Amino acid sequence: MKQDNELSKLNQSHNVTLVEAVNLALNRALLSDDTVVMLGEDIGKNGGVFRATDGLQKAFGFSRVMDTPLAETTIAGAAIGMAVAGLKPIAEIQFMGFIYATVEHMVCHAARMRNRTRGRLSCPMVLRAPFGGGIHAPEHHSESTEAMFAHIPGLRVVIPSSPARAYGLLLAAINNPDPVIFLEPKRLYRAQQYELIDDGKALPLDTCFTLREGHELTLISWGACIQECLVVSDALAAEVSIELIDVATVKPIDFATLASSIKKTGRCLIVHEAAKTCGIGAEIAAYVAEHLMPFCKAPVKRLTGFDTVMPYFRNEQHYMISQVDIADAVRKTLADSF
Amino acid sequence: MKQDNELSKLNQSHNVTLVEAVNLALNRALLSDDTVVMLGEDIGKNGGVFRATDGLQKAFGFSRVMDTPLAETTIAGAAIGMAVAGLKPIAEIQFMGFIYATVEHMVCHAARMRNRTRGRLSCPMVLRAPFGGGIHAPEHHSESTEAMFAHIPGLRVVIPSSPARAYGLLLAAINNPDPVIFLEPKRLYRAQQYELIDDGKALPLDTCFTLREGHELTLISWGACIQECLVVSDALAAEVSIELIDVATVKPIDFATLASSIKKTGRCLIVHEAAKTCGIGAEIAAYVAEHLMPFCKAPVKRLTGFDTVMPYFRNEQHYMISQVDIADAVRKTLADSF
Amino acid sequence: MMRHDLVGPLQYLSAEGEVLGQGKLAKELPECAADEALLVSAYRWMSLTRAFDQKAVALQRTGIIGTYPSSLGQEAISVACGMALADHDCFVPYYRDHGSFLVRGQLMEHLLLYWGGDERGSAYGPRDRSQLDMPVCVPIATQASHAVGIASAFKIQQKKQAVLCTLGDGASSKGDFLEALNLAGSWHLPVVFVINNNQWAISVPRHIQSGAPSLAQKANAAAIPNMQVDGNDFIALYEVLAEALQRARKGKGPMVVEAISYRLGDHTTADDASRYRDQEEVDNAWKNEPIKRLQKFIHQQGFWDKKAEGYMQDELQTQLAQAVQAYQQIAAEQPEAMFDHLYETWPASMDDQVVACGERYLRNRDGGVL
Amino acid sequence: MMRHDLVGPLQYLSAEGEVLGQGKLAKELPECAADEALLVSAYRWMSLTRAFDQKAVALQRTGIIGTYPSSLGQEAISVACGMALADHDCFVPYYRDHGSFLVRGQLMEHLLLYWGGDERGSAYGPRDRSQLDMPVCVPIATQASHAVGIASAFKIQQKKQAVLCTLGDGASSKGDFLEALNLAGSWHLPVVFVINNNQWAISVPRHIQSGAPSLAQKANAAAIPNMQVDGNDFIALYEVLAEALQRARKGKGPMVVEAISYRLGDHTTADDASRYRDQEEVDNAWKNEPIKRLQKFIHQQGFWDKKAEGYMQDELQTQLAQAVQAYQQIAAEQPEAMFDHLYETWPASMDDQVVACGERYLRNRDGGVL
Ligand SMILES: Cc1ncc(C[n+]2csc(CCOP(=O)(O)OP(=O)(O)O)c2C)c(N)n1
Ligand SMILES: Cc1ncc(C[n+]2csc(CCOP(=O)(O)OP(=O)(O)O)c2C)c(N)n1
Ligand SMILES: [Mg+2]
Ligand SMILES: [Mg+2]
Repeated sequence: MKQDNELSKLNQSHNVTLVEAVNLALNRALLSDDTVVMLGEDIGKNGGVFRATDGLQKAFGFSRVMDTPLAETTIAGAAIGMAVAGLKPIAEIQFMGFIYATVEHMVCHAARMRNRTRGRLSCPMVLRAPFGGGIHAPEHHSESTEAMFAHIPGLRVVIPSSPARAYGLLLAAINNPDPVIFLEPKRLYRAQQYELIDDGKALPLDTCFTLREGHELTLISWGACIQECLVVSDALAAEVSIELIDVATVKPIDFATLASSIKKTGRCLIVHEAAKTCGIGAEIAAYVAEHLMPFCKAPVKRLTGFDTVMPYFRNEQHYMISQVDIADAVRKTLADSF
Repeated sequence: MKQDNELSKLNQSHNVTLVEAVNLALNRALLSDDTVVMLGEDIGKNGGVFRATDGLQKAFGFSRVMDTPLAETTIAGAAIGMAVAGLKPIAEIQFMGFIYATVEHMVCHAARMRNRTRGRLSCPMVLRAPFGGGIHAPEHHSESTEAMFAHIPGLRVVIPSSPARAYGLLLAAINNPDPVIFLEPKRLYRAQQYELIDDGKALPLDTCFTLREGHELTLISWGACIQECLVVSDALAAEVSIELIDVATVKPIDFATLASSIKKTGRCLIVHEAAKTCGIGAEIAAYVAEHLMPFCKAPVKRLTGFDTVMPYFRNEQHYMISQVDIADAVRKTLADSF
Repeated sequence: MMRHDLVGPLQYLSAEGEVLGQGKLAKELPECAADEALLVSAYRWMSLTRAFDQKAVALQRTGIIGTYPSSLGQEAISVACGMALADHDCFVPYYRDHGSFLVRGQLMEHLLLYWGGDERGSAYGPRDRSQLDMPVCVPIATQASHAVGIASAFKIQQKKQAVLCTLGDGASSKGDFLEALNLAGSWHLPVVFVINNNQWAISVPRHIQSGAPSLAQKANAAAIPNMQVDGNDFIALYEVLAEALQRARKGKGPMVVEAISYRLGDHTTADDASRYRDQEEVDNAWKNEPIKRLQKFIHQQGFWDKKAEGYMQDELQTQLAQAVQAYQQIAAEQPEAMFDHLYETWPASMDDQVVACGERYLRNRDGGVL
Repeated sequence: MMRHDLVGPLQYLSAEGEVLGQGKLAKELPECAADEALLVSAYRWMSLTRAFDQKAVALQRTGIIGTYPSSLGQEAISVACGMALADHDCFVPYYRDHGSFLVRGQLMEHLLLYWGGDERGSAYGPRDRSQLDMPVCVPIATQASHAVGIASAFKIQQKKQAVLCTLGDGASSKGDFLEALNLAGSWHLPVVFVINNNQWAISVPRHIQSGAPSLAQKANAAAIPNMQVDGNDFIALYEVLAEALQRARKGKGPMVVEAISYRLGDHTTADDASRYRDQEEVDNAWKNEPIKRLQKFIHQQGFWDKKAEGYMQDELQTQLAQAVQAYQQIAAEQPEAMFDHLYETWPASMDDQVVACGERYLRNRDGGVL
């Protein structure tokens, strides 16, 4: 371990953006665990197209931070091999829109290696990808298809929504002995700065984070939409008492936390950018339909992306969900109370 | 067009299994439309590992029924090119467990070609695959991941549950000007024989089929589970009046039919073999939670596969859904009435 | 008469536009080198491509279009592809083929429309509307699979048409391309693959993409004829591509051409190449850039002079100005347009989403209020 | 001393076990051909493999195991792979490598367990428990990606260990393999790919898989040394694989070996090859089968005789009988076992599914009643 590494900012406090928090967590993991390696396109000298891996190859060398040929199938498949062989690979897919070539390996192997061998082999890998829209990007650079992976048994899907959670959840994903798909809301990469202490402390997976307490409506979201949800929760505070929950680990979902909140508030609004049909929102709403109907004071509401291809950026805003849309959905849910 | 084709059994009535109905529909399509072509692994001389394409290469030649190298990515990608170029390709994936290498092409191109070019180009292709468990098959031969594709805007996902619907829906899928994922419940391939007239008549897509009328509980399913649902609906007829609906087109879902039934019965049980989280059942249950709560006389119930890797065949039955399980879920739903 | 025995890339002209090998011109050069009309129009197209790239980069800087991938230094490749194609052939591009699009008759305002984030940029296609050139393809190498599909359609339809598919050096690492080569070889398809080896895949240098000395040799896996060509030498490129396409149309099967070039600009306007490569390397590459080379040659041949150059440059600028104006006059689509071409047969169950889309638009139109 | 200049597959023995080329044995044959212990144990392993295949097919017919892919006729390849591997190397198989598994020290009852539909068949691994041989891989060619990942882990960990990855002729068409070759070449990885070219991919003949005369030449795309070997000639296979693995361990990079064989049986017990290939072709292929060839050679060398043969056959049958008995005594797992190894850190939210699984079991245990 290079303890003398200039990048080491251990236990110091930093004012960082979400993408800088990702960089800190990666640096911390590489420093503290020799078995951690990274692979992906442009993650070396270029530091990733969003600079998430900035400086890491310089600090840890090519054998720890590997630029790959342009081949996502192999990035995922080789990471699986590395994980089986005792490393903890962190593979980067440059944008979620290019993650589809990894599906066969993630579904057939990453998700099954432990089960297939009854624990003889395992696959402690992280597949990172920036996801979501709203950054005026070209075609295929705005995908939110977390639900495709959430449907797959054996995978975990984790999505941070702040620098602190990016840091703590990424460390947790790297330490987790099973495969984790870690999706970073690129719209938030540079949105705000937060104080963060690089203490190497991981946050818990499989747990929701309650960001605002309230008793009239449970507002459920994850990823970039959390920022709009926070604004709306505060702006409407006088009008309605909102409990805002960041699901964070969208597979497996921490239903206990969601259920106790909905039992309390009796109302539930789920907000996500991804297409509606079979999204994570469907699973949460279905859970309510199965287990919480007697507690419901209003219909469950989903405010989601449409079941259409996200428009190119000129009309992208017509697809995206705004604070206004969320506030409107909150009010509608209250108005529709039984 | 080879009108003299020996395979031509036009307008005759046949007593056929589901896989034979698929074969009849493919033969009919190849006969009546020169632009229809097929490609896949082992679909030629061997007639497909399930014989769905039996005799077709002999009758129509290699240029209409093409054996491909072993490369699913290319099977899907080349089919897209053929479709853009004016053919109507029907690509076969040997088992749904091997469909994952096609995801990038189906999501990024098949689903988007029309939208991307504002109608200048389109992608009238069918991607066929046998799916589902219960045939004592090796690892990866029992997948039911229809929800992964149902989540994707621009795709249609169609699943027959009888020889008649296999014939009529496959013809509809082939005629449809957009891409269709056509999943064939292999457990039913040879389950029963039905009278079928090879009249070339397509059935409607985007429409549910109500197989039993009833007023106390709406039983919703698709694919192989429909057979158990039929048995249970009849067996419990004295006990409870079940309305059984075969969703058939699981994307886009015909909610109008489902809603009017649930409004009538006030109870809804969804049965599917696929893993529970973010399955098609979640979308249907979510729809109820959003729009039909006031009509519900009982909680929505999902009886599904578990969120785990399907066990190898020795313990497969512990994962599969039986008539007994369905009957039990029906009774529980009634018992749980508010 | 193509030189398959060749060691190293085929090249006729030096960086200075001098004929290599000094023998009698007629002997040394292929026919096309004597075709004044061809070379002059090639020179015009290459000049237009460069001017268009410069303009597009400027428009991105001022927020009038979005992220843009300049083809600076690779104009000979895209123009040679466009000119070697017959109207009825099919062009399957990636995203750095602006020159080919222009030669194929696509309008500059439509190219700007695409890079300006409007789907209608891909709605018009080439001059020959009957032809189905594919749109820009962003997912790397996936276009190669479509190319073999279209080629096999041509074969099935017994059309004497060929497909030309472009890709980058990075793309040559992706399975889609490698599988497509295998199918092209196995089914003997009328398709020509052109690898624009511009030495970089964003920040990843050529040597990381493959341990092989050439990218053309990837075709050996499928026993497909292949060769390297100097991507800055229009004459060499045109000769090779025209013959490769002719072979394909005649049913003689596929071919792979590696065009050796250099990406003189950033990967896109979103990239900063100075992070990962030395300016010195770029400066050296400038010495081989393709436009100056062809210009000097047509000068020497008496096909071109200062006056013509002056006229042309003015003309290009006028064309560009008009195109930009035309582009800026195209109003955005309605919000609901996102549903118009999703399905040809509309599913009634999606009506409410169209309504919701309209409501969302009205709600947010003027910024909206919480 | 490997013959890279070779035209056609490397072969030392004729189908009749005669030394080709007639010169003095020492001159003609590699060292291993004089290694009595090696050849005798190879012959035993190959004989055991064939006996195991026969038994497994019989067990499938009587419903005691499920669908099974016999390696009939390909025993020399799987046994040579197993014997060339050092304990600390890593074996990355596909699904037709029973011989390799046996040589690596996996128990026959565990192989039967896997093909009997029980995950525990992959739970035990090779003799050297410290080694991480991969389990049977069903999704074609995906194991090639894992192989390069493991090889690069060995390189990063500075272990002098190699990876041997097997695949079929059909698998050589899939992008995973082609991309993996490219990475192996680019990163100079310690991995050896062995293509068991048994001429068929279920019903698809070799010539449809690729237009290339050899499959070994796919490695040319990545500039990886490659050669064809007679897959029925154990001596040739062992020499080549042992040397290739040694090269890899020494950091000299990857290699691709195409072993030319023939699938004498059906693809699996679920297949009926008579639908798509002529018996005559199969009969001819039988003349080249590998076991008889090696047997004749070790006879001639005085390493083996009728008596030894008799002993061995009896011994194999006893071993097999014991293995089948052991397999049949292994009770199925509990229903809830389907959750035991899904996640190492168990998500509480899934508890209710475990309960539901137990209830589903009880409900259906005795057929259940409606
Ligand atoms: C499948 C996929 N992966 C990653 C990307 C992101 N990306 C866009 S361009 C590019 C580099 C392509 O390099 P090359 O093929 O050499 O073409 P060039 O841009 O140099 O012309 C990458 C990695 C993508 N568009 N598609
Ligand atoms: C990705 C994938 N596609 C299809 C299949 C179905 N399948 C199983 S074996 C096989 C043929 C494989 O042939 P080859 O690679 O030559 O190996 P062999 O069985 O001949 O040893 C096919 C198509 C699969 N298992 N995986
Ligand atoms: Mg490049
Ligand atoms: Mg084979």
